[in-house]
Amino acid sequence: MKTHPAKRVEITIEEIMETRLTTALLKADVTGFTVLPVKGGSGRSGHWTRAGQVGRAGGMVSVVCIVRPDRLDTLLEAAFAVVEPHIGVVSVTDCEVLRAERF
Amino acid sequence: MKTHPAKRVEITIEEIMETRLTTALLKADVTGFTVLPVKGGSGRSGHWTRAGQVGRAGGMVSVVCIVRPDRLDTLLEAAFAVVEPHIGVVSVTDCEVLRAERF
Amino acid sequence: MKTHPAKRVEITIEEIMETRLTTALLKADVTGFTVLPVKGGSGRSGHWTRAGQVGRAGGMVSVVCIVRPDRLDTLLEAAFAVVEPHIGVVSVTDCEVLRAERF
Amino acid sequence: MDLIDLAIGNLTSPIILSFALGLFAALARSDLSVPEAVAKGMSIYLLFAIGFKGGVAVNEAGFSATLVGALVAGGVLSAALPFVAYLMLRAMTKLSALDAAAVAAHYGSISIVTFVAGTSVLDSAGLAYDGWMVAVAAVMEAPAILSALWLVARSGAGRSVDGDLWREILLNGSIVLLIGSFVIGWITGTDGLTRIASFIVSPFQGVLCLFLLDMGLVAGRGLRNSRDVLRPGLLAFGILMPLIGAMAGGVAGVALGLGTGSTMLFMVLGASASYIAVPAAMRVALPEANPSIYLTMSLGVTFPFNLTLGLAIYLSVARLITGG
Amino acid sequence: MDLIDLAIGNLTSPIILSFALGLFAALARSDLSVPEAVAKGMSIYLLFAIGFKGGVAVNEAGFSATLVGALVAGGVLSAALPFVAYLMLRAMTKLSALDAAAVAAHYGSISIVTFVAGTSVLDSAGLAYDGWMVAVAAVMEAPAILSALWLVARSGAGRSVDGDLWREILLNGSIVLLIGSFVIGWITGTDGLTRIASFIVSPFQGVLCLFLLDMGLVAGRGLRNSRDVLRPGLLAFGILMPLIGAMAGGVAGVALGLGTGSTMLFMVLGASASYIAVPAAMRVALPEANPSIYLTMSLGVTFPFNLTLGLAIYLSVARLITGG
Amino acid sequence: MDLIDLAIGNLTSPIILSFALGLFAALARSDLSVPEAVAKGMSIYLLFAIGFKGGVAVNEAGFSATLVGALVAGGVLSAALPFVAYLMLRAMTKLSALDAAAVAAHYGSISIVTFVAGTSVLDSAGLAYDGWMVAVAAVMEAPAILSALWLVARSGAGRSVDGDLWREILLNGSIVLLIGSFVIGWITGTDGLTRIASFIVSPFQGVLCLFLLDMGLVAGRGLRNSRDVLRPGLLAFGILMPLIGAMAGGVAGVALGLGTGSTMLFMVLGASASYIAVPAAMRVALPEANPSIYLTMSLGVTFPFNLTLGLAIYLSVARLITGG
Ligand SMILES: Nc1ncnc2c1ncn2[C@@H]1O[C@H](COP(=O)(O)O)[C@@H](O)[C@H]1O
Ligand SMILES: Nc1ncnc2c1ncn2[C@@H]1O[C@H](COP(=O)(O)O)[C@@H](O)[C@H]1O
Ligand SMILES: Nc1ncnc2c1ncn2[C@@H]1O[C@H](COP(=O)(O)O)[C@@H](O)[C@H]1O
Ligand code: NA
Ligand code: NA
Ligand code: NA
Repeated sequence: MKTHPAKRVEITIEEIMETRLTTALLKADVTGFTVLPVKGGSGRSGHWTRAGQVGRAGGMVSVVCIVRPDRLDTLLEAAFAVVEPHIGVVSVTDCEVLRAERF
Repeated sequence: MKTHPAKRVEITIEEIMETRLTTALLKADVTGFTVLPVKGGSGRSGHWTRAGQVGRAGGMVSVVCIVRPDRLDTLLEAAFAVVEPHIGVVSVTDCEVLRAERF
Repeated sequence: MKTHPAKRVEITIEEIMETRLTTALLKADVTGFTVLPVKGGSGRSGHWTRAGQVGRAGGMVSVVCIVRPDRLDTLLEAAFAVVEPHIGVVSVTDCEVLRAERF
Repeated sequence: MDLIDLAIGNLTSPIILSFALGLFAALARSDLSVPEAVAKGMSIYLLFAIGFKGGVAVNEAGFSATLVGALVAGGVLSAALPFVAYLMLRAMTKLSALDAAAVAAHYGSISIVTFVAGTSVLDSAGLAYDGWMVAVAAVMEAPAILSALWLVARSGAGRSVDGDLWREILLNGSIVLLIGSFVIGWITGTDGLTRIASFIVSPFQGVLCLFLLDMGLVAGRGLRNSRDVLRPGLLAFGILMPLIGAMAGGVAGVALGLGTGSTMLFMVLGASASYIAVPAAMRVALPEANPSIYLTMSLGVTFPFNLTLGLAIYLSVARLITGG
Repeated sequence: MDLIDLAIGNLTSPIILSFALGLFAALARSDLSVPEAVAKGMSIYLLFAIGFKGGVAVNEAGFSATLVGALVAGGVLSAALPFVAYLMLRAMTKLSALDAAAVAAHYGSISIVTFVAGTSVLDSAGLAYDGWMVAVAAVMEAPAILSALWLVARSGAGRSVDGDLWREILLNGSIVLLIGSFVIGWITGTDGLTRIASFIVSPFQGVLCLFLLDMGLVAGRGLRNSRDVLRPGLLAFGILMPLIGAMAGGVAGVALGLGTGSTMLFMVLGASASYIAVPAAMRVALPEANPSIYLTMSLGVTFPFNLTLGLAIYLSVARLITGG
Repeated sequence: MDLIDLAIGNLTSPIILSFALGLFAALARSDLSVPEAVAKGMSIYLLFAIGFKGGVAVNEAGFSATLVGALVAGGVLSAALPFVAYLMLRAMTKLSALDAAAVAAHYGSISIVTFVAGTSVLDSAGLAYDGWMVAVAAVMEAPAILSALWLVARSGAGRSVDGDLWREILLNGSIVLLIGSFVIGWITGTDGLTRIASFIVSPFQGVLCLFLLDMGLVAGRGLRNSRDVLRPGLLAFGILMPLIGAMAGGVAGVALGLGTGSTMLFMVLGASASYIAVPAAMRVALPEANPSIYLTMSLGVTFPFNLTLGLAIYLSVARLITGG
């Protein structure tokens, strides 16, 4: 089938920062994204798991955005401003999408 | 280690369509996939979150299929037939897999 | 923005093997990873869903590791030793990351 | 006076205040939220309890011709109301035929939580009602969907209802659980009830509070995200339609010779709009319809209206027309 | 007659009907489902409650030599039954040695929900049982796993049991919670029970209903996905083996001089097959064994059999052999 | 003797033993775990119940000047304690200014579960307390955060508190739920309580047991992962600081002329350290501070100390200083 090149950006960030990140994305006109729950993980700030946690301080979420290649830089700048002082990981992958008109 | 090229297809679709999609995939002989829960998201049809939702109308899931490159088109066609009138996103990434005989 | 090449490894493995896998990763000095919950899936060992399950025998998790390209082989070897006799899928994608010093 | 007293009594009950708290928290953008799994767990509990208790009541009171009449009347009401709603929507709003049909389906069907809140108002007022009204509720879930699909099919849009969709509509989780627990209650009767009463009877009102807290949160979040949907015409429909549905339910109740309590519940069923079964069916069958319209109408407008003012009105009217 | 009455009484109890509802919903492919977190929450509740009540009973009745004897007998039974099961499976079915050993492990171990359902049948019948039978249940969880691993090791397959696996087997969540709450109940006694009785005693049967609804859903889904696994030989084994296990449990009960209630529970423990602890252990230790075989057997065949017919049979037999 | 008896009585209560069980299971690396959704559900239940009951008590006892005084005193205490904590941390440990301020915020704020455990100790001792102490608890959640941010701002680090952060602090879920249900209880009074008492009163202690089991699991997991954080200086602080906070609370209680029960609760509020609201605020406002330090201190050291020994000490002292 006919596919179109795009970029898949995956931002793993603290759950408490989720709204700030998505607000920043929407402000930068990145209106399409999907938020995945995260069960646990490990990084420089140690090992953690969501099990039994009541508070929101301990968790992360993974925000996946698929964008047209020419929108990538806007997205990364918006995301970076939020993520910068925080823990979290931003990765970008090349991908192909169906229905390019949606992006 | 020895790896083999494959395609990673990620289909984000409404939860109510999950069974229809997976049935279509199985019918097209795509028997390997993993379904990830989705917490929330945003798109042309607005912003949503799973929090506190009782019904299934409001949510999405993300179906990840890894297939041999030559099976990609079959997969996309099967998926597209289900996704087409619905909201949702289909993306394809090149990847490498271990244990190619499994795909 | 300035990005740096890296590898995104996604290991879908039985939930009961999660600790063994992450222990193996940490031993191989792969200290950064994120564990995503999985809702269901299908493979050669059949179709399954997490819904209503009390035990841990039935589920899987998806472990995502982003590593510097030169660390890939160490990671794959560590992961493979755990995954090998088990069901599960390992895939590797090229990606770009911000803040390369973190990896 | 009676009506105002009733309304105030209702508005200051823990369950309505819990709903208000949720609504406030969401509108004030507090991060308060009930986990999805807990909300679903509470909904399973409520459906199981309400179904079971209904079944036990039938076991005790026995099967009656009125029950059959009520089931038929419920089915007819559910199938008919979408036509009324559709015509009103086309007249009062600018919704497309598709969106109008989708919204109409919700108003023919029912909201089981509104029903439960209605029984709770009756309990406070010391009024009895027939246990099998819960079976009427179950019967009213689906027919409205078919009417709406027929409305759409007539206009050439929409997709055909395949076997899978039929199954999804008729065997959706809440119908199966409600009817299933009704049957279990029917079979086991008072004996069965005694064994699990301290689970399904005593804590019921409390669970309902927390569930309504969650409904308030979800409704508030929906309203925040869909403010622009709420044009005056739609808003007026969202308040007028339940009154019409209640009237129809009241007529059915009186025609069947039901008591005040059951007549009031029939009005509540007519007045309430689905927010679980129908939205899911619409997503599958009418993917082109805009979900934020029908969800906002059902959960953001009509549900709060019924809960806060509607229930008091319906009870007053039911008393009037049944002489209760 | 007694047996048939018992069976009918059992079959029409809310808990069994709830299980049947779940089974029906899953087989009819309804979308009814209990969230994983809620199912786990209920299982934690049930383990905590049953363990606690058992501990309180021991606190009251005091420690006895019989208790020690029962613990030992339970351990031996759990370790021995897999050998019987293995031989039967090799004779009756075409399972490989590996798969046979994996299935056998499940039948030596126990299902705590079956145990709980057994106590519920006893309660209905007005029969007492020793509180510490729950400790026997805990003791019987693990030994069967070791027997199965030994069976596999003998044939050269399988992997060695490392420290991690030992810990996982002996400290798995349900054992720790069951024994832990047993000890808490033992320490706090009736005083402690009074404080939390309206949480762990009164709503217990009701929670059990919803939990069994979920078990029915899971079992039904499993059966749908694994129909082809169910060859006649396996099916026969799934019904024969619990009867043999029950017999062994009954012999232990009589030998120890237990009362009718406790003897019946010993039979239930012998008859029941694990569906939580053992499957997890098998996945780690015998990854090459086919999970759909052992899960289908344990949850899809033996669990429903025990629940519906088994319990009534075991109670009748227990009455007979203890003269109760 | 009194103190020792109290301590033993407390240590052998089901709730403390449940906490100990969780701690043991986590430290022994059992896979026992409570799903996140269930833990959150229980926390919503506890907040709702405790708030509601407090409101009902105020409805009955009426509004009093003492209540206002207590609210003010609570706010001042919460704002002041972080300064004490900060100075102590800088003197006793090698924490950076940033980390010290973050930890200090936790100790000015409060832990509602410790408060609830305190009321449970009072109930066992047959001592009354003022229902509005729960409002004092709510008031004490946030001021400490502002003090800590001020401490950081003074040293030039940290970020400015924007509107979003203000809202997150003041409208965080637990504050909204606690105050909201307090208001609901206040409005509905004993009438409302009667309707939901079998949900929010009777099962309360039991839910608290399971919740503390989970807290034990989480605390134990935290301790395992952050052993290296626990230098002697920090450990000493984690035990000394609650005693100082309790003292301050006790002074406030006596100054306001509160009874023994309320004074003890004021001490508990002073002594307890936040583990929900403050950590979340710190993550947003002071992302450079090390979370494992403040979480380990609050949940791993001070919470267990308060629960096991602290409560008994505070009650003894409260009796002494109020002559109760
Ligand atoms: N290399 C990585 N790959 C995947 N996820 C990571 C990686 N590094 C960190 N993370 C995630 O980000 C969280 C915070 O990382 P850190 O800031 O390194 O503590 C971790 O707990 C993981 O969930
Ligand atoms: N560009 C995108 N990247 C990632 N997820 C998306 C994107 N667009 C849409 N989605 C997901 O698909 C859902 C429906 O999208 P839409 O059809 O645009 O409303 C959204 O709520 C998101 O979860
Ligand atoms: N090709 C695939 N793509 C994505 N996930 C897969 C694939 N194959 C298997 N899986 C996942 O791995 C699990 C076990 O696979 P299997 O070992 O083939 O039974 C499945 O239930 C899926 O969750
Ligand atoms: Na209606
Ligand atoms: Na057994
Ligand atoms: Na404090």
